[in-house]
Amino acid sequence: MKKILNDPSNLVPEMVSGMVASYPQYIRQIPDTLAVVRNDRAFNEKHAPKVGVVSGGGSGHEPLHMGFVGQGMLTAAVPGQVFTSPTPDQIYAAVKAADQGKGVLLIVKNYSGDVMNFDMAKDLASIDDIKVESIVVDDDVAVEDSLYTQGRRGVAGTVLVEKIVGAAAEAGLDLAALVKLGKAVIAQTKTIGVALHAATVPEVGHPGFELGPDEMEYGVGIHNEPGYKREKMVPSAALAKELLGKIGGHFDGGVAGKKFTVLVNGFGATPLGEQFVFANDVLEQLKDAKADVIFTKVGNYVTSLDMTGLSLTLLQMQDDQWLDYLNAPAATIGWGDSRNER
Amino acid sequence: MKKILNDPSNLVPEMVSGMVASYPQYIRQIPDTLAVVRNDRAFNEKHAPKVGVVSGGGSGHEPLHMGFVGQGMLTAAVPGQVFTSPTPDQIYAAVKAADQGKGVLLIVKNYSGDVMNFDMAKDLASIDDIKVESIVVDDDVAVEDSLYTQGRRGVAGTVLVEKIVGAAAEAGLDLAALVKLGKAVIAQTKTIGVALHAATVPEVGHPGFELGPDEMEYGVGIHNEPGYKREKMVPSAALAKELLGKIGGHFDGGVAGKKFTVLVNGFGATPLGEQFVFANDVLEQLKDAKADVIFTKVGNYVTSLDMTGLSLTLLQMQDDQWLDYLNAPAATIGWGDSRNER
Amino acid sequence: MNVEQVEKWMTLYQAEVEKNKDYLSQLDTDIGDGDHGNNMARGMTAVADGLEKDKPADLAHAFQNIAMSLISKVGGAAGPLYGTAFLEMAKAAKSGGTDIPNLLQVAADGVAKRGGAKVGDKTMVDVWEPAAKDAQAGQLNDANIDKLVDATKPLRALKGRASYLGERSIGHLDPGAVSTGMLLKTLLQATA
Amino acid sequence: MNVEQVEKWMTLYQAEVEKNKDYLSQLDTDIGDGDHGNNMARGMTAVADGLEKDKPADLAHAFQNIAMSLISKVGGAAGPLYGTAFLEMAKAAKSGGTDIPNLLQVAADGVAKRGGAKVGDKTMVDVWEPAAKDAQAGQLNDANIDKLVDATKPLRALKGRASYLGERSIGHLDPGAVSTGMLLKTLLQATA
Ligand SMILES: Nc1ncnc2c1ncn2[C@@H]1O[C@H](COP(=O)(O)OP(=O)(O)O)[C@@H](O)[C@H]1O
Ligand SMILES: Nc1ncnc2c1ncn2[C@@H]1O[C@H](COP(=O)(O)OP(=O)(O)O)[C@@H](O)[C@H]1O
Ligand SMILES: [Mg+2]
Ligand SMILES: [Mg+2]
Ligand SMILES: [Mg+2]
Ligand SMILES: [Mg+2]
Repeated sequence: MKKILNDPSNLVPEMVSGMVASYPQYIRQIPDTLAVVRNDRAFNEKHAPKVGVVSGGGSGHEPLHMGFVGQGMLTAAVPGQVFTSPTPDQIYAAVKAADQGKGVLLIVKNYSGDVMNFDMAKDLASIDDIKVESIVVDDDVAVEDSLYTQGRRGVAGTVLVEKIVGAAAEAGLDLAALVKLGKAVIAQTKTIGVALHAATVPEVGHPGFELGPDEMEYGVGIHNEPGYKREKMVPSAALAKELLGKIGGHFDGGVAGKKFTVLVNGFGATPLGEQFVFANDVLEQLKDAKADVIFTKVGNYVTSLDMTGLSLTLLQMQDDQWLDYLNAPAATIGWGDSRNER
Repeated sequence: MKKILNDPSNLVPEMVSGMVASYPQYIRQIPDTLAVVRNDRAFNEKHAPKVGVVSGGGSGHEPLHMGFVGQGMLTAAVPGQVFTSPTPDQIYAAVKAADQGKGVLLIVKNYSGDVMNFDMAKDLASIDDIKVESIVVDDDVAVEDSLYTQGRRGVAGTVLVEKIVGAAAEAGLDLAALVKLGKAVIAQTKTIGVALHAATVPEVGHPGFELGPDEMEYGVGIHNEPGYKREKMVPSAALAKELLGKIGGHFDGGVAGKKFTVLVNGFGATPLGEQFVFANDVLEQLKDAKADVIFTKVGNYVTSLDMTGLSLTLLQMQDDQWLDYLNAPAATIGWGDSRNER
Repeated sequence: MNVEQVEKWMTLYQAEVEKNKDYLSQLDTDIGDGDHGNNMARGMTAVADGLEKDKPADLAHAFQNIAMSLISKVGGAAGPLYGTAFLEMAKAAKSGGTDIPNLLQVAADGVAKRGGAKVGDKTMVDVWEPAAKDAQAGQLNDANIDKLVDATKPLRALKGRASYLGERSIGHLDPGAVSTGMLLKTLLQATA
Repeated sequence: MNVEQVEKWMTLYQAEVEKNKDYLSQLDTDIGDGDHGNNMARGMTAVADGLEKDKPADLAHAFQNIAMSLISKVGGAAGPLYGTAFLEMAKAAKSGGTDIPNLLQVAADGVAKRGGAKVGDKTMVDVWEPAAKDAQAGQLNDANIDKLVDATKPLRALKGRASYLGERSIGHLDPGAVSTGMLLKTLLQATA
């Protein structure tokens, strides 16, 4: 394992400290925690109270979630250890820091650990009379869904949910409206990922699984969870076809004539150039399928340490307002420039 | 070699096509070339003519340069083949597309090939009476400089030059003033890089050099150029000390009491979390050295395909105006949010 | 149960977890994300520190102290689950229910409720629930515990991270069931 | 020289470059960025296409045609350098200087000017300049060309990408010198 680190078990605190030291215009650390909260003037000086939006989860997915804290997106974020859900006390501290008297919305990725820890934090906050609601992102269609199972994982689509809900909170929507919006967006968000090389958790020291020199894992999770099949590498266009086929099947009646946001998300060690080659194939094929792509993002948003690979997310844009929320300004480390009007 | 590509020799055209298809709000392709030019309304409708700022170079360093085209930064960018300078005809086309009647500034990285190809493009443009000037970025202090040699390479510091000069052009500075500003900024920009794993050029198919499982190459270039020494891996804090020592020596009288911009730049396969751990060490050590860091960027800006490693850039901020230029808005794919006021 | 027994229990369990850290993480690598051993080891170090720093006056406070360490240091799924188990035992102890069968039953119910899992879902609930019943029947012993743990192997996971594997989760022990088995065996040792 | 000879020259050189593509890139891997073989092969394919598509009427246009292909397809350092060489030969041919010694001299001067390199800087100039002199002295032959190419080996590079290596560039052939040697040898074959 070759990594630029000091003590691997100290990765998270040092990373958080590096983030707040590098970008104090966006975030600061909540005392006695690893969590971060907005540090801009509008927030610090309580210009106009809004619903707080808080997310979090295991570390190793940077810029998610801390890189999306800032005016127009998340109010606070809570990192756990690498690939390990944060604990309720940390989440609770973030909820308290994010609350402006209008309640707090938790954006949780659908993993047992995350769901339980966020639930316990909600219990803690209820004692302080902070209104807390949560929505659970489960966009990974590589996984079978059923009433009797855990359901689908939350993966790269989370960043789109955070952007839309964050912008809506900034626009002044109340807690109930945000819950409704978040659930509607999640229902239209479908992701699937592929790995060329698994991630190495620093404290483990070797990749989570081994792939042959010409193999690819289809449907991989963002914590090295195995996917639905392992096959020989195919060219980018064939990969785009496979993933679009899998995802498209989850939109009733297919993709034709519908409006979409497309997210091509690098897993951490995939060059941006390759991501654009893949995006090119995806956008061409969607055009051929008569789908209407109205917003696109390509880059590393929800990573998996040093995993090589990428995921494709389609979000069916059921409401014109959603595009406005995607295009609204967001002063964060990771979302990028927001003047995305076409 | 595992890469998400179709035909490796087609990487650049497909990547360019993916970029313009994904982000038409920022860029469009110049017909019959691989070059891209601004596509925003202010530019297309010729709201207020400014000096055009054009850069380019071999591909494989994305988001550099095409990811920095947009209002407030570059006017056009010209990609060559992977790690190969673009040709004069392509650069000339970009100059013509970028010219708004106020002349064009070329930002060139200091490689023989780039310098010669941009020079030939300048000759071509002179026939059309377009005023063209160029500045050459040579920030890589891993390389010895001397009057009799090629001098230093242009590496990650290029993005800071492009941001400052691009913002100044947007602010209305004329060509002569931009040349002066660019040269002043370049003189204060010092970078040094380290690799944990070399990059694999798709058409070559194997890494440019091999490092042992615990080795690091100090002073590596962004095209697999070997550096000044190869040694055992050290912790992040020791690495920060080594690089700061090397770079700091290039500022007369050291870093104490001076204002700096710090850029920690990932080479393509280095997780953002590790970059922040390293940034944390750098910022702590600079604080201990009584240097005053007034602007920081951490992320993948000038990559080297799938190289693992990072570079550190220090830019001594000799003029308060430079910070305003860094903080000015830039509507691009790669620079990120610009509301960086502290 | 009394405070001394609880302390002995935790000392034995911490040693057991430390010894089996890599084994637990390996089980979790096969059908999860490979961190269960590290999570539990980190948690038990915190438990030992917590009991050291803040000597518990009574059984309820001992359990509460342990619960807080687990909840705030383990993270992942195991943190809230084990944390809830000890929190429920703290509540029961407070209201006087300090006998082991009763404690195990409230703990098992708490775990099942927190995780929403039923027996047969291939989680630690597969050990907690029947073990509590065994205890009530005076049948809680190492052999029975091993049986419960081993019984998770042929199951298909329906809850937790392993459920994402579907069919592929079959044929592996559930890591949380294994660490629960260890917890119960060290309980027997500490109270023997 | 005449148009037929130029076409034959380019055909021979393309074959030679194609045959030695990996060798040239390997030389460039040692002290550069490993693309010289690919650059030259891409360029010579374009040269062949260009001569095919637009049959040159005279020597000046043949050289111009070749120069444009090289300039617009090779990129890197080699593109402008070889492109300039042929552009200068085109200019000379236009004003009637079609003898080989004269053509090589203007080409060599053009390369040196474009790159700002002098003999001894460990670049292709180390072959171009003395080879032009050899031609004027009627001494241009394979043995002398090889000598010039080999002489780049012990030098320390002062221009081009290899210069970033400093001392470490010593002991390697310069890739551009090697490809220039091939260009000159195939010229001899084509005009023999
Ligand atoms: N919903 C659930 N109900 C009960 N137990 C669960 C549930 N989800 C997970 N578990 C238990 O937690 C164990 C995994 O714990 P751990 O690896 O520490 O957490 P994580 O899965 O978050 O990495 C599983 O082996 C299983 O026994
Ligand atoms: N400034 C220069 N003057 C003359 N020749 C040069 C100069 N720079 C590079 N060269 C030649 O170009 C060759 C490298 O060409 P190539 O690998 O195609 O370009 P690049 O270095 O841009 O990758 C070198 O071996 C050298 O002979
Ligand atoms: Mg985990
Ligand atoms: Mg090159
Ligand atoms: Mg786990
Ligand atoms: Mg080269």
